[in-house]
Amino acid sequence: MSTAAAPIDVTALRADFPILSRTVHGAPLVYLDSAATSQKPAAVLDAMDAYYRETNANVHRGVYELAAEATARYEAGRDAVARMVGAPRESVVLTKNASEAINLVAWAWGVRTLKPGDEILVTEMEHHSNIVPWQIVAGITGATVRFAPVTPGGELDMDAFAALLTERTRMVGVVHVSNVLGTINPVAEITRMAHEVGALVLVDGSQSVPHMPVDVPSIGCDFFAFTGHKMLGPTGIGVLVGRTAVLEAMEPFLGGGEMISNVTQQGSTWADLPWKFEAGTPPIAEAIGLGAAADYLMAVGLDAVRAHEVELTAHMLDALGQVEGITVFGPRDPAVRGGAVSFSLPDLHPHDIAQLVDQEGVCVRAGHHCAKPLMRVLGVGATARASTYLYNSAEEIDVFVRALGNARLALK
Amino acid sequence: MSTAAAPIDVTALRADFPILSRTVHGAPLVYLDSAATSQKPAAVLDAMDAYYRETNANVHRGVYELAAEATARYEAGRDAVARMVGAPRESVVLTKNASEAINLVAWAWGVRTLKPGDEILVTEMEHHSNIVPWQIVAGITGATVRFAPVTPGGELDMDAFAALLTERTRMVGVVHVSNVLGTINPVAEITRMAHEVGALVLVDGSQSVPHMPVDVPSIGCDFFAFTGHKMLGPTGIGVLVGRTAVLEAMEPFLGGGEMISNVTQQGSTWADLPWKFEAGTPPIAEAIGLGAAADYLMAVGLDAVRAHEVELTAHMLDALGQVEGITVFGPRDPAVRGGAVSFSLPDLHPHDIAQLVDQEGVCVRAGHHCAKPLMRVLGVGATARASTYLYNSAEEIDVFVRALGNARLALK
Amino acid sequence: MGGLDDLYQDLILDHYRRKRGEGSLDNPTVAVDQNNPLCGDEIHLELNIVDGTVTEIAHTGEGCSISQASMSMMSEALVGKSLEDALEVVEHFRMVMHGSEQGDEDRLGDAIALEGVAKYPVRVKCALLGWMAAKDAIQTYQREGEEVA
Amino acid sequence: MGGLDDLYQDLILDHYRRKRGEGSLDNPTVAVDQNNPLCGDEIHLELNIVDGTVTEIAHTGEGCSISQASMSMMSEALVGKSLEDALEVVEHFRMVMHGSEQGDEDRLGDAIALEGVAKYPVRVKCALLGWMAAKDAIQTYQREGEEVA
Ligand SMILES: Cc1ncc(COP(=O)(O)O)c(C=O)c1O
Ligand SMILES: Cc1ncc(COP(=O)(O)O)c(C=O)c1O
Repeated sequence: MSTAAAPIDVTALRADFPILSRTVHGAPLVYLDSAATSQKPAAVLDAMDAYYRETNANVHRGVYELAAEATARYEAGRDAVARMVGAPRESVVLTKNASEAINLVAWAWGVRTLKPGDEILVTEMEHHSNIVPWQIVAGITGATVRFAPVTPGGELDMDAFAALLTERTRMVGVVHVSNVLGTINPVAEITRMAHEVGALVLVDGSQSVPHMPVDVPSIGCDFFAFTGHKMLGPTGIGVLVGRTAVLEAMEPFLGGGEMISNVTQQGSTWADLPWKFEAGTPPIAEAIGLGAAADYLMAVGLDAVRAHEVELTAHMLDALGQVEGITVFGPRDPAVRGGAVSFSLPDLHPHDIAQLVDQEGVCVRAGHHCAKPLMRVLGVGATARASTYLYNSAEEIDVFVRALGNARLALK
Repeated sequence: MSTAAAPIDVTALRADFPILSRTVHGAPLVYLDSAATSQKPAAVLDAMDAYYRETNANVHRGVYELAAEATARYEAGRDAVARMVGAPRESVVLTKNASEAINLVAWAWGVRTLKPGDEILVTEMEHHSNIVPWQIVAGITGATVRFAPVTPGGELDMDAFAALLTERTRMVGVVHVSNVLGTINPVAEITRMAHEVGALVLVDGSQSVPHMPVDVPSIGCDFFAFTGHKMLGPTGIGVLVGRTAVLEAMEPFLGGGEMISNVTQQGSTWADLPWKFEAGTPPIAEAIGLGAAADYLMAVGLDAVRAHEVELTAHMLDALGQVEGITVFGPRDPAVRGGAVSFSLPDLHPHDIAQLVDQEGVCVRAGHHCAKPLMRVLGVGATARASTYLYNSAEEIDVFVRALGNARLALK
Repeated sequence: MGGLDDLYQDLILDHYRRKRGEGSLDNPTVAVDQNNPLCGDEIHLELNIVDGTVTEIAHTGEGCSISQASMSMMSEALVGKSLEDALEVVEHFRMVMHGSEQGDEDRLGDAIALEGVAKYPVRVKCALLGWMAAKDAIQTYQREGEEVA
Repeated sequence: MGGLDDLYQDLILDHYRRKRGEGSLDNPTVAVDQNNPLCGDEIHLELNIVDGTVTEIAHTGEGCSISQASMSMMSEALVGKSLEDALEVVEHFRMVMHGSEQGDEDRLGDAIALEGVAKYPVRVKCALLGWMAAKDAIQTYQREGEEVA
């Protein structure tokens, strides 16, 4: 990864994203919901389209030219992703989304390992995808899910976390960057602490990998999950990076084609990593699209992406801070947080905010953001959330904040 | 579905498939590997591309216009699939491929239900995807996997099947159409027999749904799985159709966003069908592509697709039958079988066949076709397989059989 | 507000600003909680039922303008109705929201103003929240009645 | 055969048609089975090892022209080598197949003819099958030797 990438030229870069020239209700699209899903550059769409039009075939087993080309493009997609997060290719397992990546660990490892008395420790700021799989597997095995609390400032309470981390803890699940609060968690330190008590660590990097340089091996965690559609890639693909030794020791999850070495009526043996965890026809076009997305992000430079985000987040926090009566959740320093900014107004429900600013072309999210336990901690049912990405400009934030003012007047 | 569809005009229809105009090693592409994956019409690629370029957003929760459009297109994809197989929309669960659909049942139902002494009965002609998940879950629960034998003619031995079906049988897994033999199994009768002993039935329709009219409710089975990429759709999507009452009674599989009703630290409740089984951001573009594929097939008419396949299969069996020393596997009557034709030659290994005919532009598969237990029954390590679809012509079969003759001479 | 006249009509905003039925009953015949899984809103609904008739309705909880206005309108529409009629009106409103029936003002009262919400599938959930709670409450009452009998 | 001259050279076809080392040993020092997960081919390999040197190699099993020819060439290349040298040659052959080393005829013998297979990733598995079996056999022998010691 380049360490001194050129700053992002938003105007030039926006031309790469076909959707950004569309209008909504007659107004230019102002897309501020990249924490839910990102838009896609033409390079990603073209890579997938070209695959289908030129060399579509099933991968890995075909002898003929078409199949060899398809396999090469598919595995090159994996290589690009591996390069982006600094992980060896055999540790990069392709799934259908981040949720499946986490469930893979919960089911394949958890169902076979957990016992009554064992604990899984997650945080109150987890996305449902890093809570519900553990609840389900705890329900099957008799293990218990515990929640490390969040401080009023929206950070993980590290003392409370340390107190909850015991010899009973078998797995720690922690989000790298919160999709609600923007909080960046100290995942390397958490990993160190968890390993001291012998627990494994799964980091949910769905909101970090798209937005900042991430070197998975240097975190030291056992599992690291993220998702394609939030990082300029297509839907239908996610990633689980595992420590090779941990993946080697694990029994497989989904069974089927591709993941076997031999199958007999008496039993089966497994393929090498990473294919051991990839059953059935994989998301071929999606891996190719994700590879193109990773290449695009590396070409722009993840440092530049992050620097742009810090700038936009500073502007967002400033502009929203001036709205009367607003509550903004999460850390206030843009340098230590991600770009998802949640807020609430005393007199305007998030649904109405989202509906009304949409009339001026602005897309923001309203709801619990798949983090209901966190909503309860924050004392709200729902929040509105604006989130930026490399293609957003400060002017768009101004359009949004103006629309927010208009919305408020409309329902006064 | 139309019952008297017009016969397929292959020349006209081929223009819908961009890849079919490419050459391989200087020869026109002759794609005879649709049992592995099908080619895609432009209508499918355009539907996905348009989604990304016009209205990409995450589905189900967004209030803004873009998200509403995305949700409508996504759910319309489900509706088209539901229409194609005659199933109510709430019974149509979207997965990442057929393998995941089968694993969903094996894990979500099997891990919670099976006990030592319980049996899962599959057939010797199953694809690994309908064997390995059961072996894995049997390994976890102590249940046993049994295999119903295949006759020398390549059909399911129904007497032996009946004898293996006992009060201990909790689940029957059976392939609708074999991807190796082409055999069409009597799945309605099998379901009736299985239900008599109180077993559930999972039908693997990966090779039937793309190729013939299939009305899932009239089979009566509890689960029916198939896969998008073999029916003109994209990679990254599959389908599990379940009987509504059975799905209602089941606990969920993957946990995460989308599939919940409420999440608290103490526990969670589930969304309505079908979303209860769809965790995380779904394969949105893929569902839209699959919907376009289903619409395309319904417009051509599944009866016409089937009639064309019977014609091509008759020609294939005739032409291959004249090759000296050849062994053709599976039923000989094209009217009672699917279009995948496996064969072997005494003097030419399948790998060499596939490699050599590829030089003349012909794509056929060589290997165990993810059916190693069946290979053992057939007494071979691997076979070559040619499989057709609605875009193939009789002339292409002739090109292939000529190329096969040349291959034989080359390695003489 | 441009094209949102359907959603933010005066009558709807009036119910949103001055909610009918907001509050609690002393000793309700039946009470239920309902949550909107799409946004996290949670409401609490209480009914008094006397001789097979809904005599009083009260509600508390959070929600957007549509869900709050709809709940207010529902409170007016169902009070005084027999359980059977109330369930029938709920079903009619559900059909209207799904675009399968034309709204009947005689049965819906002010809630007829919500007819345009059908064009906004996400907001349909909001509009239905209170009505589904009412259905749940009545059916809970009927089931428990049967259990006692 | 057009562009396939790399795969189907005369020398390769000669080994395919007249396999060196085909058959079984009476009382082999070590024997292993290996299967090619991509096509289902299964082979059986037997080695005699005397004083740390591979003295005899025999094999049976099915396979395509490449895997059979490669096994035949391997049998010639490894006979007479010390275990260490044999493992080193196997590793060199593997590197050649992955395109990371240039083939060395002194070490590979006729197997140098397989160099062009590197351009066909799927067939690389075929070419490697016998060599990986040989590595497995030698390492199995070394491990069991250690266990005895
Ligand atoms: C009969 C059969 N079942 C299951 C599958 C698995 O489908 P997928 O690889 O899309 O999961 C296939 C195709 O490979 C098949 O032919
Ligand atoms: C922090 C976090 N984790 C997990 C997910 C789940 O990702 P997906 O829906 O792609 O599985 C998301 C996004 O929704 C997220 O923001």
